[in-house]
Parts: sequence; structure tokens; C-alpha cells
Amino acid sequence: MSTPDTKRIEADQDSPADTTVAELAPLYRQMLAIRRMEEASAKAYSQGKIGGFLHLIIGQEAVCVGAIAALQEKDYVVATYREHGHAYAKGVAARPILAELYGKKTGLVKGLGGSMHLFDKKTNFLGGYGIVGGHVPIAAGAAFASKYRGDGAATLCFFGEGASTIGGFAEGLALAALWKLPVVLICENNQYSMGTPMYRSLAVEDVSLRALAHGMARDRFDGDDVIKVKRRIAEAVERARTTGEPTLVEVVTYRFRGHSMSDPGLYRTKDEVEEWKRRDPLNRSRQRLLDLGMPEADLDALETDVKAEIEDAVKFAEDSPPADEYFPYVIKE
Amino acid sequence: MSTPDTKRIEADQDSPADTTVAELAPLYRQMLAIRRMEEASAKAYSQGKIGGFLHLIIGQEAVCVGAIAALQEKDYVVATYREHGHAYAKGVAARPILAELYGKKTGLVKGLGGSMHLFDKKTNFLGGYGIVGGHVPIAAGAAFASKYRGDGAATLCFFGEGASTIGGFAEGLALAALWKLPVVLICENNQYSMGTPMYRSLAVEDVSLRALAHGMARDRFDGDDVIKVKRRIAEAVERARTTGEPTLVEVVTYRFRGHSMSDPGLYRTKDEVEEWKRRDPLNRSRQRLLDLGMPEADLDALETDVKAEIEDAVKFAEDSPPADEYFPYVIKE
Amino acid sequence: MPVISYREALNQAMREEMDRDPSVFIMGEEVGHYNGAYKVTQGLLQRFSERRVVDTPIAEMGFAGIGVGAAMVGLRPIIEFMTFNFSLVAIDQIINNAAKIFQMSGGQYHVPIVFRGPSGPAVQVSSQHSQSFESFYAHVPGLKVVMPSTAADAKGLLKSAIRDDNPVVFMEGETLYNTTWEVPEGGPDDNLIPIGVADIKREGKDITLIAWSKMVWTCLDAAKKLAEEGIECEVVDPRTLRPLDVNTLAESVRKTGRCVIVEVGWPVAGFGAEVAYQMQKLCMDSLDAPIERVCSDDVPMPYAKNLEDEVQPQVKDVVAAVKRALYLE
Amino acid sequence: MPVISYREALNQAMREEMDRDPSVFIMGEEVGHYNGAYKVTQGLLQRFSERRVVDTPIAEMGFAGIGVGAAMVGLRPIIEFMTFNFSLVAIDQIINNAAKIFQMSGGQYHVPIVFRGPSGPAVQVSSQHSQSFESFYAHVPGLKVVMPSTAADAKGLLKSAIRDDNPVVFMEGETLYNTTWEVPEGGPDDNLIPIGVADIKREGKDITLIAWSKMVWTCLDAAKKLAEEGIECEVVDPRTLRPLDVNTLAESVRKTGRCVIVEVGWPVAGFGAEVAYQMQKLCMDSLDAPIERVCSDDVPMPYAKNLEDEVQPQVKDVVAAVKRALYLE
Ligand SMILES: Cc1ncc(C[n+]2csc(CCOP(=O)(O)OP(=O)(O)O)c2C)c(N)n1
Ligand SMILES: Cc1ncc(C[n+]2csc(CCOP(=O)(O)OP(=O)(O)O)c2C)c(N)n1
Ligand SMILES: [Mg+2]
Ligand SMILES: [Mg+2]
Repeated sequence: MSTPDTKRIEADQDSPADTTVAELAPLYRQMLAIRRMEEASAKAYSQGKIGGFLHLIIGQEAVCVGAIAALQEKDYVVATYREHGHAYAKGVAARPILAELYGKKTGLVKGLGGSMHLFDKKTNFLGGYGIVGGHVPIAAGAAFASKYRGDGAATLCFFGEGASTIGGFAEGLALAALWKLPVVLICENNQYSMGTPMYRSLAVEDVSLRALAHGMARDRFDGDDVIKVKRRIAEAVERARTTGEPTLVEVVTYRFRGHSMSDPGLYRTKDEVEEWKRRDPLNRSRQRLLDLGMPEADLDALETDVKAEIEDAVKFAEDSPPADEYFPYVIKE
Repeated sequence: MSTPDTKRIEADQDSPADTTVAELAPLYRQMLAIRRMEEASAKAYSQGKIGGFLHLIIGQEAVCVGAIAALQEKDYVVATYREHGHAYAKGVAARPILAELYGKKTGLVKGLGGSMHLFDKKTNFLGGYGIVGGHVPIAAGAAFASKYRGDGAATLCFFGEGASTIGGFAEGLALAALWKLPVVLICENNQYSMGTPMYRSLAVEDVSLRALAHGMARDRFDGDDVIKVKRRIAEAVERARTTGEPTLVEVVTYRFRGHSMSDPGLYRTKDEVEEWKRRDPLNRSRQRLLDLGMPEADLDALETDVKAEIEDAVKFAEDSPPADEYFPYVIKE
Repeated sequence: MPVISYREALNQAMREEMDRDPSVFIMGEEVGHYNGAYKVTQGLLQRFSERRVVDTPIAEMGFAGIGVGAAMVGLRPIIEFMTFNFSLVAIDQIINNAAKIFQMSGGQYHVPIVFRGPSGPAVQVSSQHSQSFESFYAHVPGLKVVMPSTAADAKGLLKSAIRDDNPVVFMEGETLYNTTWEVPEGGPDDNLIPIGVADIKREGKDITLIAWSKMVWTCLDAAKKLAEEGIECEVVDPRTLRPLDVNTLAESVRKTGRCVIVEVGWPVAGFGAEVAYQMQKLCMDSLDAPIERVCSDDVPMPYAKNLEDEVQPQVKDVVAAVKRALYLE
Repeated sequence: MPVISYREALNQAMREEMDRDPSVFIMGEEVGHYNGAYKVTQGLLQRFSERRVVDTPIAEMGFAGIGVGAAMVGLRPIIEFMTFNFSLVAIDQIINNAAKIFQMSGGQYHVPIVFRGPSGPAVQVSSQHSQSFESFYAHVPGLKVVMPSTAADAKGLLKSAIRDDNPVVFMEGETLYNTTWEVPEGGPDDNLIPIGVADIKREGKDITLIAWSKMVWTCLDAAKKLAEEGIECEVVDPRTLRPLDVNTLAESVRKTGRCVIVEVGWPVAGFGAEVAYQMQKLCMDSLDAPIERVCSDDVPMPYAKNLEDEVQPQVKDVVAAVKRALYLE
């Protein structure tokens, strides 16, 4: 349902945000690396080298890359089980990520967490969580600590539109608004919660309306243009840093694959998926770089470089020794 | 915080809703009976004849009486631990209510539930619940059943403003909006959650703003005038019955006593309490009846009658045998 | 007798009960259009329409509570948790409302509702998705807790659960859906299995193995192995944890004089502890050895397959425990 | 030694630790301006300001999770639940996040947090407010669970809990706040009581009574009564349920040869079952009688005082169990 307060998504296919090759190229590289990393995981999964649930973010790369590009190192990121890209964008290398998916000792979390639970203290990546909505209060908690210490850090919390109906999200939102916690709640609205389209899970089409209930700042836009995502999230991050106020941001995007590797995604028409693939944020950025005058050759070099990075990471994961201990990680002595 | 969407409470002290003695007198009688019943409970509590938590509704009587006056017998009511008045207004007699508070075998729920857990199947009073927010989904469930059966019944769910931050409320609200369940969610905003004033528990002063997040109908007004409450709730009930749509209604009111008998209520100034006592909904209705031409003598008769009813109920509770069994009420054979 | 899968048995039970009683409906995430995350509700939407097969948003506390409210006024909801790991966000509705309303209302309102879904570890789904909370629900008066191990038990017990006038927590083995078993044919009112009756899955005289859900299969495998060494295990499956059929269990333990309890979950204060308490209390004089317990390691479940296997109770662990109980080591 | 109340002891522990460590803060409903629903945080707001004594709206899941997040990045939150009955709406944060983050992060992030508040039945507060969930939390690896029975234990253990680098579920006896005990004086670093060490509250040779929190007092009263009949009970208080000091418990049971476990909560799969399992396993050869258990009746708590007293374990019930265990009846 659309309401008087619904924030329209401006159709801006032809009006890309101002940028330069210097700014866009590294973000394009990140998105491409994430895409290749996800494809490599999918392949390894089908070969039985990765187990459990594997949730890919292919198609949504511009959201995590653009948003996290607006951050400083000290800022925190909290994400869901669909978080390989977020970890990579925050600065985690492909090697420990893939090794983790392979369940190896060299994995980011020693083979204990797998795909859904990537954590990296060095880059302030506070983790990937598997209980829908349960991580929103955790993000508010990191923001609470920043306010408590006055360290000027902001926290980004990513979640899907399907999470917007659960209590954990509602309580995190209410407390962040009441206490003015420096957190940016980013709804990656990929329009499906597993097999459920938005109209069967939400009474309104605009998730950012949730902010009105708390007099909280809100924003809503599409996630095709990585630079636009960066700019708009930067505004919210700036608000968090300076006024300490939270923002609820909804970014409309689309996942090209099923919910997880075990989901054939039969609930969507081929046309719908094709339509969105035409809007692929990677192609869009690549074209934009060409328009901005980046030589084809440089782009080819960049892509070869990414290919090599991921191949190396896959090899690293394949060759690493299996995970071998878990008792030391139950209770901290 | 007040926002652009905040619904102002119209100051209508001097513009009472149109009514007649025939309509108002019985509602005044109910409010008075509830007031006397609460006073009798307070007395018995101080004498140690009632134990546990005792939450009185003195000062808020116009809300439950006015709202429930808008219902038919088949309609359901779900309430909190502060529900003696709601049970009475739905048609439960003072005798079984007081006997329950006394923990007697003749109590409404056989002495098993006490003050916080009154239930009455005959009048479709679905109960008093002690976990804040936990009863909102239950009310949505009764409404779901009405929709499922098409029985045309509406469900009223009462809760405090303090409940508006908890997940149970948020999820009940979201599902009621999505599925268009015939429920009216009534926030009895008495401005305090135990010792916490609204400004320390809510980011906005207007609880009904929660409805905007779901494109749900909303209303907000003060609860001094029992007829006004009846009229405004009747609109929401009508909406539920005909279109099957839910409404979030906030009624601003005030409790004259502490949160429960054990709370001295030191967090409020004498002036504040006095100011609200001047707005006492009972005095207001009594004066209105006189203005409408009800003879003083009739009012006195009504009041004597109420006095007798409650005295009889107290005696009944005092003389009843103690509760004596609980094993039969764990599992239904 | 037709041999069908545990999944199909559950599906048949729901279909038959929904055919029989229009007040029965199912509600949960992806139960309808998606035919269930584990396909247990396959085809039910087509047969019964969106009115009776209700897809929900992600709001377990909300739809569990909606089920409770609907049950109070006469419907018979089946609430599916995509897995019982997610029941933790709804547990307040189950424990504080569903289990207590019959008592709080002095017997006026009862709550005929089934909370069902997969429980226990699957394969490599990590710590937040690999938990067994049966001891939580079994702890609570006002609830019944059922954990079938075979397709036949699954069907007969789910039908009984749906007809029960009390809240029933029905925990399915996440790794049992594809297992098959002989399931008797018959009309909609045939072959119901009463809640609260244990079943001897294999007879034996030397030692009693007590297990439920997936661990029954582990015990049967261990029993085969041990039989080769001439050790005859009796495998007893309580099937229902609350109410627990202590007599059938105790009879077996008195007969064999030895008892090993096998559970897939964490050891400390797991349901196996309750079984151990009951058996030592009722059979102390007949016990020739302390009661042994085989459980998961006392750790959150790791992701890596090799570690996950190490953590979970395996046939070899049961065999070792049996030998300890028989003083063969 | 000064004799102070259990409430004052908890208050001192928090005050001392907050004085000592600026990263410690307390958060919960009514903990500040109201000085605590049970006045345990009396005076803390005045001393430490709203920055470190944070009143919350009613949103247990939310503020429990905020505590977990704050703990991950270096703070040491004390989260107060007005009562542990309300922890059910936050239990997912405790079990799926607090208890697992150290493991899920491969040891990178730890969660130094204390979840505290009153637990167990008070007086006539009915079924939703009279519950004991220690068996739930004790079941979960990654947590520590502490349940002090005296003011001295409360102070020494709460200080240890606040300094612990792991999530600690600290359950206080709702009816113990006014009880008094000798509490040693000393500096902020003195008299800490290590988590995981049981305490013998009374020595005796004939039988071992194992109990925690309020039931320790019930057992001490029963022991006095029984002493008049010449029966010497040893009362052992584990004080910590996870990790459990099984050795101290087992030593006592081996000495006396008899064991009665007393708990205020429901019997089925209560923590007493775990204690019983451990004792029969470790002491089978020394046991002269089956282990007895005294618990609440297996029902939701009724409101009426007379029924509430019937439901709860009383001194007379402990006395009777002891005599059964001694075959004196
Ligand atoms: C509390 C809870 N309920 C159910 C699930 C199962 N589940 C995992 S992901 C998912 C869908 C989430 O959709 P959305 O929030 O839109 O995120 P997306 O997967 O689209 O990125 C569900 C239902 C869960 N993990 N946690
Ligand atoms: C989940 C939960 N948390 C805390 C409490 C304790 N508690 C009981 S009533 C109350 C205040 C509720 O205030 P409000 O919702 O405004 O209702 P009022 O009492 O003012 O009518 C609190 C905190 C509870 N019962 N349940
Ligand atoms: Mg989505
Ligand atoms: Mg209030």
C-alpha cells in the first residue's frame, strides 16, 4: 500500500551522481571482487566444498559497497547472514572469507561460523547474524558505546525488508530514536523475504515510514548507483557523527539469485529477474567509468587483477588445513 | 518530541459531546461502581486481605467504560493487569471480581489468577495479562478468528503507552495492519510507565504515530468525557466491523494513584496530580447529568445503589470459602 | 504397509485433520506459496486456500500469539516455526500465554494449538541454527511436548496433537524428513497414537538405550553393531517428553539393569537429566551401573563439517557408553 | 563483621565496581530515578549520573541486545531485568547472541555482560510472575549462571560476575532482598568469591541437602528441625549452577550416602535433574538410597496464598523427603 507519506523512488536511471574515475574505480573494483567471490562460493558450494546455508548478494553489491564507502575505519558495521560483501567492503580480504566458507582453520573465524557468521575485529566488522532482526539492538549497542565514550564513531546496521516486521528491529529502532544513538539503519530492500514478496509481508510499500513513528530522520532511494548510495548514506553518517541522531534508510535493490543456494527462486518471473539484471549496478558503474574517460585497457587490467585476487583466495581456501578446535572458544578464560 | 504529524489533543473541556441522561447515566453508574470497587480493593489490600500486585485504574474509568460501551456482546476485550474496570464494563459482576482479588473459591477464576488475570468467557472478556505487550498478538488472534469465521465481531485491545516500545505490540500492530484484522488497539496513555514519564520512554509524544508506519487508521484524544470516548471508539469499531480494518487509538488520561499499591508515586508533583483530579471524569459526568436535567435525587439514589452493590460484593468476597484446587486447571482432559 | 517419508507423514496428518475439521488452519513463514521451507506443507495451500494456509511475515512472537488468541475463541491453529531455533523470540507467548491461559482463566479458556517445526542440528548451519530446546518446553506445566522419531509416529502423534485441547510443542527432526517407515493405512480416525506413550523400538535384555527423535536412529545403529558382539540393547523411545511415560522406561531399565540416555542436544540440564533422575529414583535397586549419558559436546555448534561431527553424538560414542555401562572397558 | 541485607550487598557490589571501572554501567527499567523496582540500585543514579545508570523503556529484547553490542566494543554492562520472568522476551539475545558471539567470532569478540534481577516466586504475584528459569540458562554453553543465597555470596559473586569476561546470568532471590548475613569488610578488590565454587552452608554426616538461592534457607530450617531428632544434614549450596562444582557436591554425597535436592521451581527438567544425574553418576557406589527431589508442584503458580504455599516446597516437605531417603517412613 502506498500512503500520503510514501517516499517516491525517483527514477534516476539517466541522472547518475557526479563523480570521478578516482572515486568510482575503487568502488567498482570492490563490487566486482564481491561478485566474483560470490560466484566462486556458488561454484564451491555446488561442488560440496561449502556446506550449510549460503546466501549470495549478487545484484545488491552497490548497497554495501556504496554505504561502507561513506565510513571511516573506526566506524562499526553490523550485518545479516548475507554479509560476505559487507565484510569485504569493510576491509576483510577474500582469502579469510573464502577459507571460512570452506570451514578451514585459516578462516576468518577459524571455521566456527561459516558463511552466516563473519566477524573481524581489525576492521570493526561486528559480525553477520542469523536471527532476523536480532542484530539491530546489537548495532544500537555499539552506537550506545560510541555515545558513552564520545568516540565519534558511527554504526551502520544492514537488514532486509523482511526484518522490518520483527520485534528486535522495532525495539532497536525505538531505543535508537529515544536515546539519539549514532546509528544508520539500512534496509536493503531486495523485495523478497525468502519466497515472500513485499506485498505479502508489509502493509505499506515504504519501509522508511517506520521512522515517522519515532520522529526519526529517514531516506529512501534505489541502489543501482554506488556513488548515489555513498552520497546519501554519507548524509546519514554525518548526521550520526555530528548530531548523534539515527536515520532509517531504505535502499531498493534486487538479488539476482535465490534466497540461498538451496532456493531455486521459482516465485519470480524470468522477465522480472531479467528486467533487474538490465539494471545491474556493476554494468552501470563500468559504463560510467568509460563515460568518465577511463581507458578500456585500465578496466580490463582492473578486472584481470580482481580475477587473480579471487583465484588466489580460492586456492588459499582449498589448500588450507581443516578447522581443528572449538573448545577454546566457548568461555574466555 | 512533537512532530509535523502529531495529532493535537483538542482542548474540549467546555464542549462536551451531545448525549442524553438515558445514555450517560448508566455509563456514569459503571464508572462510579468501578471507582468504588477499586477503593474497596485498596482498603482490603491495606488490611492484608488482598495480596500480590494490585493496579488500580482510578482516574482512568472513562476510557474502559466509554470504549466498551461502543461494543456488542459478541465483541472481545483483551486487557492488561490493570483490568478490573474493563472486566466490569464488559459485564462481569463486582462479586466474582472482588472474590478473585480475595483469592476465594468463588472468584472469577477460582482464586488462581488474582487481580492481574481476570477472564470471563460468558462476556467474551479474554483476560488480563501481566507481560507488557504480550497480549496484543492475542487480541489480533481473536480478530483473526472473527475474520476467519466472518462472525462480524470486533476486538478491543487495551494497553499502556509504556507498552508501545515493546516487540509484542509492534508485531501485533504490523500483522493486524497487513491482514486487516478487525481489532481496535487502544493505548490508555496515562503518561507514566511505573515511575517513568513519557518523555523518558518515548521519542515522540504521540503514540498514535505508530499507525503511520503501517498506513493504518489512527485517532487520538483525551479521555475525560466518557461519551466522547464512546463516540470515537464507535467509529473505529464500525471500521473494524464493516471494512475489517484495524485502528490505533490513543486516549490521554491519568491515574490518580501509584502504579500499584506498593508504589507511593513520588515521581509526580502534588500539583500535577491535583490538576488532573480537577478533571476527574466522574465529576465531569455527574455535572453533565445535572446539566441535562437529571434530578439530584435520582443521582443520589444511583450512588446509594452503587454503594450497596459494592458493599454486597465485599461481603460476598469476605464470606466466601478460600480457593481450594489448582491441579484440575493445568491440562484440559 | 506403505512405506512413506517422515515429511509425507506429517503432510498427510495435517491434510487429513484439515479435511476433517474446518477450524484447523496452518500459519507460518513460507508455509503456503513456498510449500514450506522444508516442504512439509507441500500442496496444502492449493487444497485449502490462503484462508487456512497463512503465509506470515517474519514475526514469530506475533503469529504465535495470534495462534493463541485464535485458539482461545475456538480455532485450532497449527503454528509452524521455520525451525525451533526461532521459537526463542516467541517463547514468551508459548510459556506465559499458551501454557497458562487454561490455569489463569480458572479453566474457562483452553488453548488447542500446535507449535511445530524442525528441531536440532541440521548440517553445517552453525551455532544459531543448530539447537535443541526440548528441555525448555518440557520444563513447563501446561504444555505437552512430542518428538517423533519415525514417519509412523510422526503421523499418528501429529493427528493426536492437532486434536488435543492443550498446547502441544511438536518438535520434528530436521534431519529426519527424508527418512522412511511403514505407516499403516486407514481412515482419518485410524492409527492415532496417544500422546504420552513410549515405544520400544528394539527389544534387548542387556541394556536399555533411551533416546528420542534422531537419536533413536543412532541408537538402533549402535544396537546393530553391539549385537554383532553379542550385546542385546533395548531401544526405548519415549516419543513424548511431557507427559513422560516413566513406567515403560523404568520397566525396561529394571529388566536390563543398565541405562544409557542419548540426546542430540547439550548435556547440562538437558532432558536426559530428567530421565536419569526418574530412572535412578524408580530403578535404583535394579541398577548394576550408573546411568550413562551421551550428548552433544557442551559447546555452540561449529560450522566446519569435521568439527560438527565431533561435537554430535555418534554411533561410536553410544557403543563406548554401553561398554562403560557394562564394565567392558 | 557487619551484618547487611542481600539488597545492600548487591548495591555495594555494583557501587564498588562502578567506582573502580568507568566502563561498567547499569541499564534497565526503573533502575535510575526510581532507584530500582526492588530498590537494589538505590542511590546509583545520584552517584553516577544518567550516563551510567540508564532508565529504559519497556523493551527487554532491545536493551539486552544493546548491552551485548556495547559489551562487544569494550563496555561492561549490567542489564537488570525487573524480574527474570521478563527475560523470556529477551532470551534470544542472551542465548543466540551473548552466549555465542565469542564462539561465532572465533574468539575475536567477547561479551563481558551481567544480566541480573530477581528470580523465582515472590508472594501472590500469580503464574506469569512466579517462575524460575535457571535450568534454561544453565543449559546453554557460553553462559555462566550464578544464584547466591546470602548477602555475602551475593556481594562477592556479583563483583566476580561484573569482572568476568563472559556473559553471566545472575539470578537473585526475589524474596531474599531483606535477608541479612555477615559480609566481610575490605577494599574494592577484597572478598571476591570465585564463580564455580560451591559452599557448605551447614555440616552434617547423615544426609546431603543440595539447594541454591532461597531453598538454602528452607534447607537450613529443615536441618535445624531434623537435628532435634538427631538427624545431621549437610547443606551444600552450589552458588553457581554453570559451571557446577560437582566435586564438592559429590564429596558430600559420598560422605553421607544420601542426597535430597531442593529447588523452588518446576520439577520436570529442572536444574535439580542435572544435579541428580551427576550425583548418581559420581556416587552410585556410595548411595544408600535413591536421590530424592523436592520441588514446586508441577503447575503454574496459583494466586491464592493458601494454594501458593501448597505449591511451593516447604520445610515440612524437605523433612519428609529426608526421612524417605533415610527409610524412616
Ligand atoms: C527470527 C527468524 N525467523 C526466521 C528466520 C528464517 N529466515 C532467514 S532469512 C529469512 C528471510 C529474510 O528476508 P529479508 O529480511 O528481506 O532479508 P534478505 O534475505 O532478503 O536479505 C528468513 C525468514 C530467521 N533466520 N530468523
Ligand atoms: C515484558 C515486561 N516488562 C516489564 C514488566 C513490568 N511492568 C509491569 S507494568 C509496567 C509499566 C507499564 O506501563 P504502561 O504500559 O504505561 O501501562 P500502565 O501501567 O501505565 O497502565 C512494567 C514496566 C512487565 N510486566 N512485562
Ligand atoms: Mg529481502
Ligand atoms: Mg502508562
